[in-house]
Amino acid sequence: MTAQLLYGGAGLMLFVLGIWSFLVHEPLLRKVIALNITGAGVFHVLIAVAYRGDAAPPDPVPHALVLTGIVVAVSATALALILGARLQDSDDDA
Amino acid sequence: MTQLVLLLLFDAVLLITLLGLALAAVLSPEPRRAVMLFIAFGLWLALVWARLHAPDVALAEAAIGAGLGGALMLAAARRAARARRQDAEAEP
Amino acid sequence: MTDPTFATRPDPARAAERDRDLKLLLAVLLALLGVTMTAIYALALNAGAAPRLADLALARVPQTGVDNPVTAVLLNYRAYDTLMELAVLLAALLGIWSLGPAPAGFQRSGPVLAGMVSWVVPLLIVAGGYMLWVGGYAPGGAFQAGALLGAAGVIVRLAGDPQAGLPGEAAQRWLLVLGVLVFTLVGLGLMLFGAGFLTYPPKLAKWLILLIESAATLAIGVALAAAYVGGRPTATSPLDPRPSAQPK
Amino acid sequence: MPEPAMTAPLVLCIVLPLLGALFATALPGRAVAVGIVTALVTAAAAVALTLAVWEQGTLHLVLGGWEPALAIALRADGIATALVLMANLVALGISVYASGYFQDAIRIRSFWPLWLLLWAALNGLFLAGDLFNLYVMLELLGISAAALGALTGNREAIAANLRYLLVGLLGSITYLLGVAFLYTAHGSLDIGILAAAIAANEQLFAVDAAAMTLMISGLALKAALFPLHFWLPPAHANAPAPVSAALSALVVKAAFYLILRLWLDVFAPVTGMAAAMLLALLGSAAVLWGSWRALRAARLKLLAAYSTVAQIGYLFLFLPLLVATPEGPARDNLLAALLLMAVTHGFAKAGFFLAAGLVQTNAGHDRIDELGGTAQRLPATTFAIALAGSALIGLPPSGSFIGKWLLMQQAIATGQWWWVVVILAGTALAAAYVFRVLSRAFGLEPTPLRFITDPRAEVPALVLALVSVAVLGLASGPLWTLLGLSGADA
Repeated sequence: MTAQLLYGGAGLMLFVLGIWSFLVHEPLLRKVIALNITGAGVFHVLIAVAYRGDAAPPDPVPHALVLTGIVVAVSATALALILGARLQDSDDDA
Repeated sequence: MTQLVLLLLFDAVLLITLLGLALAAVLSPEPRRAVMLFIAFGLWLALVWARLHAPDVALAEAAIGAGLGGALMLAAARRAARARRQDAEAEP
Repeated sequence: MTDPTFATRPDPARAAERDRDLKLLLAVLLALLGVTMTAIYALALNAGAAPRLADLALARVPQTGVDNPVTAVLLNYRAYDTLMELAVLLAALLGIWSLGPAPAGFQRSGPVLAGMVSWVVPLLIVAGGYMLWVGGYAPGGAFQAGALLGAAGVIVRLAGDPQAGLPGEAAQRWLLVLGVLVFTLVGLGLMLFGAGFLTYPPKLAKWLILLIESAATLAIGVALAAAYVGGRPTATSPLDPRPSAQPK
Repeated sequence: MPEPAMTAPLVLCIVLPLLGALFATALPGRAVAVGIVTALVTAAAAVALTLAVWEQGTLHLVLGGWEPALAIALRADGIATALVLMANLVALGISVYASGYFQDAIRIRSFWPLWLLLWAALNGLFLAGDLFNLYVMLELLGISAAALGALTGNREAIAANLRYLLVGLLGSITYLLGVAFLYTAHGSLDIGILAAAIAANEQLFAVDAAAMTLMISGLALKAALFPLHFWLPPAHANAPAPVSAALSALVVKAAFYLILRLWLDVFAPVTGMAAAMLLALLGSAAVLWGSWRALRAARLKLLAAYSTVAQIGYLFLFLPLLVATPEGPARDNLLAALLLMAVTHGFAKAGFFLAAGLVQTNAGHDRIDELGGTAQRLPATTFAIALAGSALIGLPPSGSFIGKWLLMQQAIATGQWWWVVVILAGTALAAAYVFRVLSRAFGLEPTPLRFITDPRAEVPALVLALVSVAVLGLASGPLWTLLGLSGADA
């Protein structure tokens, strides 16, 4: 339980850190990094909930959710960065 | 008892490093450095998840989150650096 | 996203100061939020919901056709999620393609890097195949295997091939949809035979899951490599109305 | 376990557009044909679903043959079915329109697969019975919507949709944290199981309230609830016309539907007057601000986008009334009125945007002050704008007239008269912005040659607008039956 709380709490810290950075930093790359850290925080909470000590096997359901979430996050990251690149191209043309 | 305390200490070091890497990544204004720190954060996160008996997710995070996500971001950082250089040349 | 009025504000020093104060205020508020949420999370942990779905999920693993519990959740209990997640990856890539052709690749690499690529890439592909197979009973599976394939593509592109070793556009399109297509057709086939959408008969489960995973691995690998390429395969670029998207 | 044949439409509504998207991707040369065929069969599946729910009531299907806790469920109740039917008919209209709208090969190849993926995500979202599955659907919806919105390729569209994508991601991550809290406290992701667990564990009020706050704030961002609406007008106004129609009529509504679903089904024991008042207050601000900005908008599509902000606002006004009204015919009527307004807006806004797209293509721009003579050049399109506009105002006999009427009636009955002021002010502003467009369009010009000039483009807009006014207003009774409600027919 202590480990679950400790690790989950760290996940929540990552969540708020990511949100803060998303809100205050303007450049796209920094926003994308911030969103990824926000997401990692939520995933971290789920992994912590799944952990059941070193003796019992962990809960596989949150693990699967996080795996899904990681792929979704990288998909969104890719699209956001390419949108940013096109924006930069059109600025260069202007 | 001592073992428990040692383990807790180990957990604390893992997590403080993790939070430190995340903080450094979001605070770094230089794109390439920020991405490098983010990749380090992702790899460290994978390590922490391995510690929590989540090897499947740890592998995926290292390969997809830190690896491919990082590669995509590095490409973006390169573009940002190029744009900055061009701006600097445009304004002598 | 930048407010143009910022630049013309009369006193930039005061504006910057107020900006800093705002950031600080936001940080304090979010820190409070973090502490509150941690307290609530502690409450949730102690709510007595444990072991949650863990025991049930682990108990049913022998009937799923795989031995790795995470693979059992991903490809059996919650296969529908995984199907839709593959669709998310496809949507992101189609979005990237809709934005224009791929920018030019890097310069062709020197002999040392080229030599390294020639053995790293096959190694990654073999490792991907191994990862896919091992996922049935040990850590690994379609996503990790697909990521290794994608990484092979990234390395090939870094070594100078602008298309990251991917085949032509037509083949790429089929490979991209392969994962979702096989997944959906298996699901619909089962429905047609009365088992229900994505409800595997226990005897066939192992092989159906392996079939879906193999297709998904290829699709994920191609999608990730193509996302790194960053645009439509350049064979179609003469048709593109915006040649300006090419970097100068 | 119900017969597979009976629950088949539930699966088909999601799988058919998904398959269509795959074939449109793999066979880019035939994208239009694949798209149109898919649109027809998907709409047919939605009609089949409606008939099945009409006859048997709520459909429920657990995928995979496992215990419901372990598996993902699909479910279609009256609310979901009404929205699925609306969304699929509107999407069919948009598809017909889009088959003639896009001209160059690249756009056609890009549009159809993404559009069908968006359609699959919409149906998947309306029919999902699992909170994590909803997260995946939200992401599919958000990513395909942002990609479609950027399809015009100009700088404004890319910038606006990049912002839309990022804001949407922030919203869905926040939603996901709420889901994680619920899983921690109750050990389930299934909506039905969670609803029972929340009702049975009153001591966990703090956890449930926190989860609700996180999830609803995340979704409010996606539903563009004031003041989180800032991303909507540029994203919707700069997208290609069929995409604008889909975004404004359907995608935003999906986020609102999810809020309603959580509010009514999952968090019913947790919701209270305070939360409802807050949301309704933001809704009122959205009604007034959105309508005001629509009135001041220089461009037709921007006007329509701001009008969406206002129309979503109305839907939030229902929440405090739902809290204040006890179970019974009055509450049933209120719920049906809410659905009627959402559905009417779906048809009307889609028709409005499609017509606006035609005006833009025809005139080469959509600046409202320079639209003189549109009524002569495009009489059918102008008529569609007038019809859709009257539904946006809430003139009789449109569906939103009945919706607003019941809303005001119940506001007075529960003593919350102040919402009536908001509704009347919003209605007056809506009348002003719609007539502003029409007065320009009916500028002096020679007499029209033909009522319809381009049937494939003009008919969908006209039909959608007509449905919002005539069908939904004059024949709204079946909605009550579909919802399984006892309320007196309005």
